[in-house]
Amino acid sequence: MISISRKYRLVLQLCVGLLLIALPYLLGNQYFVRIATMIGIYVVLASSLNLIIGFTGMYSLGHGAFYGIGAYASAILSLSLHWPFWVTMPLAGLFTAMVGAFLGLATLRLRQTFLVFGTLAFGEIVRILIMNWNSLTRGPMGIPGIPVPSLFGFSFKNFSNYYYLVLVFAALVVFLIARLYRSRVGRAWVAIREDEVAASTMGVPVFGYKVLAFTISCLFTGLAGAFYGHFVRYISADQFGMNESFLILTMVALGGTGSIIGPVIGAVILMLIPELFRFLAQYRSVLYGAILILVIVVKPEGLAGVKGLFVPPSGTARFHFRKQKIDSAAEGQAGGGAA
Amino acid sequence: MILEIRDLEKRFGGLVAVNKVSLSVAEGTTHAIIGPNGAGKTTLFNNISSIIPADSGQVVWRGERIERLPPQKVSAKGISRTFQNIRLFGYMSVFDNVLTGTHNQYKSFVWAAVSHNARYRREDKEGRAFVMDILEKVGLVDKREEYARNLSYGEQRKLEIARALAARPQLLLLDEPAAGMNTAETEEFDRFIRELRREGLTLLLIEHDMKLVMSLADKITVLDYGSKIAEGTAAEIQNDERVIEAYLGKRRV
Amino acid sequence: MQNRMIALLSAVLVLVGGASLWAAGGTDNTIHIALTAPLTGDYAEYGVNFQRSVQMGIDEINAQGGVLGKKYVLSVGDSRGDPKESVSLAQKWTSDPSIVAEIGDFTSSCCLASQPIYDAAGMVQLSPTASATTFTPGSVWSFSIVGTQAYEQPFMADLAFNKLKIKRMAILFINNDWGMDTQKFFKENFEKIGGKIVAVESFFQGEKDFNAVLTKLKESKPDALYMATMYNDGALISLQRQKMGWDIPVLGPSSLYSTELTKLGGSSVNGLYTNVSFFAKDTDPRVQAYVTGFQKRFGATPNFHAALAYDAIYILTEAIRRAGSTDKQAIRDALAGIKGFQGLTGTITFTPNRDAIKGYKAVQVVNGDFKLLK
Amino acid sequence: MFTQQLVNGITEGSLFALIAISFSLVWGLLKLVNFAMGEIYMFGAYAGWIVVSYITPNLFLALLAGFAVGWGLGWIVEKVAFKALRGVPHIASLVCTIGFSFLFKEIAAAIFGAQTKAMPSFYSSTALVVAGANVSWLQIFMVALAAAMMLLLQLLFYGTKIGLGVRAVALDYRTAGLMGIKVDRVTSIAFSLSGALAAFVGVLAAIYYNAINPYMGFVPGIKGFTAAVFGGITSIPGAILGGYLLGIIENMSVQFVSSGYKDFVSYLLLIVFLLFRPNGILGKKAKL
Repeated sequence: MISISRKYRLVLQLCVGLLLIALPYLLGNQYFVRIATMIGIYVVLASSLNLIIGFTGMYSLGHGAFYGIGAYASAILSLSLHWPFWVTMPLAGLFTAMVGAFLGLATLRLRQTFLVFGTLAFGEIVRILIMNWNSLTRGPMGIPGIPVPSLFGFSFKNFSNYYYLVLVFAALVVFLIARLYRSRVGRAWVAIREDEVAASTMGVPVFGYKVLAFTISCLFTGLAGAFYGHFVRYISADQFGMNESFLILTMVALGGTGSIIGPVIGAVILMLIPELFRFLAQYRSVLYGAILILVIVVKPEGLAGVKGLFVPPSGTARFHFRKQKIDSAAEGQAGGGAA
Repeated sequence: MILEIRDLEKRFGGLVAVNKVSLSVAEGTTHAIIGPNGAGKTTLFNNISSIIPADSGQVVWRGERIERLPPQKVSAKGISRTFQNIRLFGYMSVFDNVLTGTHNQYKSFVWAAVSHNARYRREDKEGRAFVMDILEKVGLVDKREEYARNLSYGEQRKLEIARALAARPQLLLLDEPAAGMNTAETEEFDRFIRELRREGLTLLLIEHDMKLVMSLADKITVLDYGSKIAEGTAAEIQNDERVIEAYLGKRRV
Repeated sequence: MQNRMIALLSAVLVLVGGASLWAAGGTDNTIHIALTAPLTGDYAEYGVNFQRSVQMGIDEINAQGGVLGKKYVLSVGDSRGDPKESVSLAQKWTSDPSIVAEIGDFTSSCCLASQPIYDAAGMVQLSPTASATTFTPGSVWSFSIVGTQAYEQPFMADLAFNKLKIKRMAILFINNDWGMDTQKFFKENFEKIGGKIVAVESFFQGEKDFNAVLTKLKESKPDALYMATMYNDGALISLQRQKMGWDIPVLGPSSLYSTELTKLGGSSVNGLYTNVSFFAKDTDPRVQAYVTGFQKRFGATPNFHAALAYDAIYILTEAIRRAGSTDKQAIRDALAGIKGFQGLTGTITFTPNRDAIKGYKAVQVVNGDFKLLK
Repeated sequence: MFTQQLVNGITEGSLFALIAISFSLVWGLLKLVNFAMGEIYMFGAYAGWIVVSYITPNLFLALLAGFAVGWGLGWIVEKVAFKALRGVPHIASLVCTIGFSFLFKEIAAAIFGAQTKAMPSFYSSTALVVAGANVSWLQIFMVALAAAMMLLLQLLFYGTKIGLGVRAVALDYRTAGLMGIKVDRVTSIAFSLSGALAAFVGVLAAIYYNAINPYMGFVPGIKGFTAAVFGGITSIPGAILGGYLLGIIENMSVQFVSSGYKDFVSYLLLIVFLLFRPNGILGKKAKL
């Protein structure tokens, strides 16, 4: 990595921080503040998916569902038990993490490529459950009137206030993920991504750390869901479908896998494109698809990703399904080689 | 005995890769395993480190059976290894590769990592200093910020050993560490191994370079078609009929 | 690498900030209104009709000199049928000081999602089609002119039980907010007057194969089938029902009323009963003017949803005229006070909850054509 | 009723099975998923629709047109999402196909309009009645066609040079290249073939359901993919079996569980299968 001098980086971070704090005043317009708030939520979603894809080298096509579980859990708790947001939000996160852990325990022993299908099917199952479980989720009717959080009488109803709430949340999550990434835990994850067998002989319990990554990712995703639900105040199953999973995945890929700043950039760009090109009306979606393809073809590693990541030096990454006999046997034993 | 292997057997389908092999490694010695290609040497290593568990037989570490432990537990006992076809963490810096090797020695977990509490700071400082020591020993200090995949072949071999050493092993399994090295590099490697031995490290080594083996090994085990065909000192092995046969083919009588 | 990215990011943000500066404005002789509709995605065909009708109405009004001497300017936003997009648009409209009122969105979930925004900003949210019973009571700024299922379904239940003498009914509904409401109210009312619901099955948006549900419904031996679906799904269901050789009377709500139903369904929809509050064959000259105008301009016959959007722009115009100003509060109050407005979809009077009670006329498909039932 | 549901399931299953083969082909060669498959299916349906409503009401010509369009689209996706991206992370190719899925959908909506369009039916009269279940000529035709397609593919793979190439590449990309097989050409052909197959099914489905619209591809895309995983995505017979099983399970779960939970049942079964038979019912190692 090209390293920037510490001092320079600090100045930069300070500038960006100030800019983000001053943003509602700079933008003035509530519409832009709202977009900025949504970007904050998607920064969390993309960063936590990156924890799975970018750091640990696994796949998840079910993150839209985890997002939905968090949103629904918090909404249902606060509407039926009238608990405040500050209780329901962490509970929603914990619940999502629990579901994630269970799914992880069940599926993470599978070969990685099958994780794609497993998580995809799981996402659909969650959506169908939400649609059919009328007594709990109101099914297709969705849940309206989710209360706006307040703190000691200070209400977050105002968008600028909510923006700051989400800003703190997103900054905290990115900060935590960055700290994890640079710690013993993060190194174990990256080691698993790079070579599971070598990681295990270096003392890393591969399966445990995979489940851990999955659980932490789901925790943040569930929290983001709670923040989202109390922000828009109406949630319905169609907001958390497969397209949502794809959107989050796209943010990670476009921004750059395996870096801290990549998913942040991906979230910002993919949230801004649809807004910037609104004037194109129905042709906007055509453009969206075209831009997506173009960016990926020009910069396959993502805008801020590590070039060539996931590709062994030989450059025949995706075709290395049969190495030496012993090798593949070893991979099979240790729970799968690189996807 | 630091490590004892008793009647270890591993089959892949019809192929018997390891056929009831027994051997014992004395503490502080350098033990070499030689044999023609496909003799089951690497499989034996995989069995010991539990990457591929053996079908039957025992692996005994200081009197304790470890053949059913998962690889990370084996590693935690003090057995570290390298791989024949180098398996580094390519997109990790050299420094982080070695630091990952220290995984078992520290306890910092999620909370410590995010809070940077006293334990984290102590472990982090300690670990980094230790890694610098190792990198100095193998001569990769200047390359510590590079991605492992960008190193030369010889450097990657060194890095792999450095990573294995970071786990503070009592027994180091080296799988063809000198493969692909030129004469000068091999000599340097020879010195390096001797130094490790002086520090009291027990070594189990697979190697094709006979000169190296004969110069380093206290004891040599010869495998052929998965079976142990000979064992002894360098001098004994050099004169063993069956070894010569295995390497050169059956002599006409 | 990282610093370049951060620089890029801040540049983009500054750009967005700058963009907000020119977004303000609006001169004195124009009235800006906004339309939110799904122009792409699953509901695109309804959204496109919204856009056509509203644009048509605006062009007509502007050609006649506009309202209060000012001409309309329409901003159109594509919500893709996605509540998130709809909310984002709501924010866009309410943040624009020149926009005085909004028409849209198509689905109830989109309307419900954006409701808090309009409520907080104080802007009329006039949905032509949102029929969820929870929608309009949610905010004094929310209006709907379609008439909720709470009013329409008793009519259909009465038609089925009393006029057509159907005792045992099977229901097939689309599993979304609208379909759920529709089947619920039909079931309640049909059972209340003595009918029996023998089976209820559903399907998800986007499904094309109804053979399995139809087979199951057939097994319950109903006298008739009630399809709480949109016309395109309704046509598909009818086709597959016909192929199965299941000959049975079919009924459904006004969403089935479209010339597309007969175009897609062919002979399989013959005999189907539904109701209309807008009828393209109506002899009313205003209806005829609209239908021919629409056909000439877009090459298609407007359906119920299109006509509702057309009514929406006219009823909004009426409110602005009565309010005598473009003040948002004044427009809302005037709109809430409208009684007996003569729209293409019938007489519209807002209830205290700001939804509309419509007059319903039963129709039947006879030889590929909708005929009013006597 | 059971037999009727079985007939329904088998008919729907033939559609699933054919799409599943498309996924299987791409997976076998590249270990990748083409998420634009559903949209290629949709374009195939439109191609068939243009033929029967503007050129000549000939079913076979419509199927041929669909096949050709699918071949072309498959070729384009392969060139952009896979060939241009060779040697880069999987996820890039995956996201690229998601981009194509968006693009195709919206282009179709822009060209043809979002309105659902009618497709004339062929051979819809009842052919025979089995134990109270109606079977139409079209249903028989579909199952027969699916069977013929599968047979043809088996012949292609095991009887021709190009088939040998495909199998070799699926087995070991590098070695196949070393053995003189034109890997790029083989991949391109297999990919185009998978697109052609999906579009072909699109025409069949359009005729069976008598309707098309730009968003019709999403559900069959996901179902075909599920079927492929179900039966063993690495094997074509597996994909076929998976398709039919999925069709039958879905129809039976409508009958015996609830229409709201039919997808739930199939996805749950999929997960259970993945846990206990990660390679699907028939899937073993990379075998085509």
